[in-house]
Amino acid sequence: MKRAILAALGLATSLAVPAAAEGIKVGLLLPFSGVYASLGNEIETGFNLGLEQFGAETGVTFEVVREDTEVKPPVALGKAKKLILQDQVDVMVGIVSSGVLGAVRDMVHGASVPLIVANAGNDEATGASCSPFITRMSFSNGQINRPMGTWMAEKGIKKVFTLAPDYAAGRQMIDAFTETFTAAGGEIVGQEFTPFQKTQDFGPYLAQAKASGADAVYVFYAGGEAISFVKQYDSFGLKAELPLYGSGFLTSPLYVNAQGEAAEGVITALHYAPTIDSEANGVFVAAFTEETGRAPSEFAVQGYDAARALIEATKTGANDRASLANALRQVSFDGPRGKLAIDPATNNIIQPVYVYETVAGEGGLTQKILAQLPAEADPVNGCEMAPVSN
Amino acid sequence: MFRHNTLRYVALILLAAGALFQAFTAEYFGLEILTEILILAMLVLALDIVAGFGGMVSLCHGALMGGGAYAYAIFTTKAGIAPPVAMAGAIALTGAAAWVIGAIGSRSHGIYFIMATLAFGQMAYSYVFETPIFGGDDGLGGISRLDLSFIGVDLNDSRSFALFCLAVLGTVYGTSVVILRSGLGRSLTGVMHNEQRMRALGLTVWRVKADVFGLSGMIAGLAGALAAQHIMYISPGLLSWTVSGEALVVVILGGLGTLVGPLIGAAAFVVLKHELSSVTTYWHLVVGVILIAVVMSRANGIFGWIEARWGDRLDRRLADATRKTEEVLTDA
Amino acid sequence: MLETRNLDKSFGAVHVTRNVSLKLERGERRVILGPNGAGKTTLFNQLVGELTPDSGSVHLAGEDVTALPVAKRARRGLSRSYQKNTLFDGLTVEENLGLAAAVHTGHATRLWSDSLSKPEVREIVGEVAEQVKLMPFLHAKVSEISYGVRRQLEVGVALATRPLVLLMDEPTSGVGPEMSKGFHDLLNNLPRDLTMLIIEHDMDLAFDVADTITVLNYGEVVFDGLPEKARGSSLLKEIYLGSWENA
Amino acid sequence: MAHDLGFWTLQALNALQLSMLLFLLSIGLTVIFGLMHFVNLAHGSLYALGAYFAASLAAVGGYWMGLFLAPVAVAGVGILLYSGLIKRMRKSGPMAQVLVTFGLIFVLLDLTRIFWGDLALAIEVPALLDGRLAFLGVEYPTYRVFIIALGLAIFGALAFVLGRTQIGAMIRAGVDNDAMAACLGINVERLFFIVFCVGCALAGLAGAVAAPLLSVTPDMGLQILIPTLIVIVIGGLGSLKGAIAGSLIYGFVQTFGAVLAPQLASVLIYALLAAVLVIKPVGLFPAKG
Repeated sequence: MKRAILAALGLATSLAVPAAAEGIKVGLLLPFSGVYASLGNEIETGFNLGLEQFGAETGVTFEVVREDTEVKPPVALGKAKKLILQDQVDVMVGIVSSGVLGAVRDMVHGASVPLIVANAGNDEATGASCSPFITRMSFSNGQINRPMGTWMAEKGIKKVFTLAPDYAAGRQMIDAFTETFTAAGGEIVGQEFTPFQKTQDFGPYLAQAKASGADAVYVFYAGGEAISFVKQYDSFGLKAELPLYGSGFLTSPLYVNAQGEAAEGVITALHYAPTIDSEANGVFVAAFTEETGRAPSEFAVQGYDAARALIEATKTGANDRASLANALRQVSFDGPRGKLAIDPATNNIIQPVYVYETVAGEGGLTQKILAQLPAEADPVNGCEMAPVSN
Repeated sequence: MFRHNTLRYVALILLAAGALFQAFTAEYFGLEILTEILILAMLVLALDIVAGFGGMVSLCHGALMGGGAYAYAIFTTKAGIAPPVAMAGAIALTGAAAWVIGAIGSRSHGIYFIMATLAFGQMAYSYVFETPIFGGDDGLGGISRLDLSFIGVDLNDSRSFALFCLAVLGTVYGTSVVILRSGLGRSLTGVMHNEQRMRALGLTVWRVKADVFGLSGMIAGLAGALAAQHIMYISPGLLSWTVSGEALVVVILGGLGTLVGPLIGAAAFVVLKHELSSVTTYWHLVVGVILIAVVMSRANGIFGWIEARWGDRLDRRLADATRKTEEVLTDA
Repeated sequence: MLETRNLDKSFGAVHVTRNVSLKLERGERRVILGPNGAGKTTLFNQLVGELTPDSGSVHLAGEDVTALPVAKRARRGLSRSYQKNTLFDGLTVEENLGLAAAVHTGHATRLWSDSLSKPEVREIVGEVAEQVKLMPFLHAKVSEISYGVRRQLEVGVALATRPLVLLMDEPTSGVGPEMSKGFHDLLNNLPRDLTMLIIEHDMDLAFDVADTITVLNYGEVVFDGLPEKARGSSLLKEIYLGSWENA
Repeated sequence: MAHDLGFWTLQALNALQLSMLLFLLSIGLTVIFGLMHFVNLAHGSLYALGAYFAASLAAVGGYWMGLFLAPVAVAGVGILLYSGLIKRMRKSGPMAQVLVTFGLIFVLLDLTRIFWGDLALAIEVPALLDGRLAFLGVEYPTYRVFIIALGLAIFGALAFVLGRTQIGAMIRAGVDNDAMAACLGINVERLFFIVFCVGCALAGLAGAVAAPLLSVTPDMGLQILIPTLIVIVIGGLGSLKGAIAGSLIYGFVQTFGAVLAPQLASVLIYALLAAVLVIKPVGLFPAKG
């Protein structure tokens, strides 16, 4: 298989290792158009901020080539090939959608180019189809939902109705929650998956949730769907009788103000909230706010930490594809999110998860942290990795 | 009925020369773009056959191509069928699907036909999007290319693959010309000009439409199977109606019903898209403005415009020259 | 050869065909006369299947074809021309005839060979072009020939399906009297075994070709018989010419 | 899951609410088609523009200002489009017009991105329409009741205008046969212009009404386009009756499909459309026979 891919890349004949220079060429592969354009911009802003902030700590300089994935896996794969073969980048950073990550996975693995994942959370990327070249600095779908099942059960919630868009990420998030929630004695009284990116009116599903006899509703939605969902949930008057919980993308700082009052009181769990009280986060929030005029989101911090991880890796002297891949796997630092490390078994990030409630603050909605749940490594999920040989 | 004139031959030779030059000199990304153009060219040829010569403006050709891509991917990765057989299967499948769509749509005309094809295309899109075996929104990967090592060609090499696609496109073009010049092709043109009369002459009109739509669907399916092999990864976006819309834009930009024009359109569109998207993320805006400008100019696309200006003149001069030569020869 | 039995058709309150029964023998040349709005073209449309009658039946060569669609009736030998030119405008005269001949010979749906290059198609095209005097125009496009020649082609296309029965809807419509005469000579020279039903507006011209005459008025057959009798019929003159003058 | 009557009432209201939103969009599109014989594919983009105008205006002068002025603003865009593009395309045939409006989709989509950015916007529901109403044994969001009422009111008003007024008679004559209408001394060009602007205003109104319910994103126009086209094709192009019937069919099939057969919900509506086209190729209630 690997031979075939290498051959397909034309690498078999031209396995030229990029000339080792003091500069490192970074391919930034993000959506700048399409439904996730705002996420791509947020990550890029964070990434550039990270380079600015920590760039002085390393001797190398970075040259960034950015490519637009348009959130289309085939387009993204074409762009990734271009970055690897034509631009000969040393490392790639980015990838928002899991579909795109799935598409480029074999490619980066086959070409032995290190990739720092700055968003896409599909569990397999650091599970069954993990790669020593793919290091994830964002999150995995299971990771951010698993602790919430236990936490909600401990809070005395017995019956939950779940809702999520019908695609791989939606199912993984809900499955992870369901697993720990039922293990802790909870019961799932109803589960619906709504057509992904085609559902604008959640009315029919909300009526089902209401009729299900649940104590609470647990959902995963993001972007435009999250805005519509939270507003419609509130307009049906469900928030009072049926508290709304979810993974934190539901009330991301990126668009929580579009949800307005409807988002107040929603309790969600995520690996980052801009109100985390730490020095590192203070610095990051201040820098980001100065740049954009608003609080950073989890996407921004993922870009920021991806840049930081890259710089940390170069500090070890890594300067080409293989050495960077090795160094990235051993990165650990204290960032805005708290203490971060890479799990050597899967290359996934290990990070704390924060449970927060969206509340009214001075300048709009803000996040009140209710609990910090300890960092846990994901299960290995069939990941087998050979070390990268230099 | 399709006719070649001098201008069309000249354009074809120039296009082929350009493609060959690119195929032998370009680097990796240039080859990728070339292959993208060649595959899009097959799709727009398929669309031009039905829209330009049969008046059937289809908004499901993207879905047909996507169907071919998915069929090939499923056959090879899930069912373990050998790539050549899988390709044939994918082509047969999309051909059959297109035949049914053509048969059902044969009673509808104009905007209703467009809407009917849109409905079928979107139906396929939704089905693929929501069926787990197709990988949903994430798509399918691990698609392998045809193995031509028995004739010493390694299609995993970008250059070989581009040349292979060029050869396939040449065959498709030749086949299209044969189809359009056949009895069926003539009848199709007759139906486009005057459906009522063709029926009164005893032609089973719906069969002609369905047959041609089926053939066109086979070409779209072939383009899809090649697209799947090219990218080696597919996602439901391939089946979206906007792909069909873009294909239609290419046909119109190039010149509806000229067969050569859409080829030029495909090349222009892909190059424009890549050049613009490297400059701005708002490249759709520019493409939209160009489309509006071309349509408003009332020319039949780029090639139609050239043909209207120089096509006849070129033919007349050539005819004059031939006559003179003949006169000289007979005198002597 | 062609027969209708009690054909009846209404559009809402308008009764366009009233209990029409006609019978054409093989080789018979019948002209249908009648004022504007008498239901002549509507009758044609029912004969070829473009309209479905409310009641009654159509028989072709002894078989009931009432339930058959247009194309199937045509393939059984029923061909028609239209009052308004219904040609393939972008194509040449030869291609127009060729399309019809290809349908008749079964080459119209063949995938790998050009129908126009087939000898049997070429033979029909040549014959028909001779019959309707189109030889000089074979390679001209429809848009390049005169109106009168187009009327000839209109009939030629219908003839090129080699029909048993040829229905012609005012073949001389819009052509001057001089040309009309030539047109009728042309019709008279067609093979004697071809059954023809012709709608004609001008009575005098009708007598040039007709073996028999049918007169329609308000969708009803008011006269059916030999031309000599029609010429003398005062009833006919009153109805036909009366409405003619009023029109 | 067994459900009580209240559940089904709630779902019926949801279906009705979706239908009314689609009706506001489809009526403009279908009458423009009936009169001018072309399908304005950019109709969805005008809906998105309506939502964006409403969001911007609401930020300045509150919800009601957005609701009333957004349709006016979109009608203004309609005037520009009509005099700049559509009018010149009158004689170019339907295909060219469809393509011009397809190009417009691209242009308008990127223009909204340039002016308003990629981030989703939102409008707050005004205090008057906030909260819920209790009736028929269920509690239903007031704003959704408002949408249903507004849709019905517009339907009533249009039925009156088309059926009982002189301009309505002119429009009906134009839909029936525009050459004839011109002969009768109707200024057809002027009629086209008015109908086009009103159609655009209704699309803008639909956008402004939908904005507080959904989120305002650049691709909302593209998302709504296909459902709107399905509505008018099922209903039959050019008729008010067709638009309302198509909207109701779509709303109910979509809503109850999601509840009763979630796996089939999205394929269901396309299958229905295909079935309609097979049985009645011109839709259920076409304007012309």
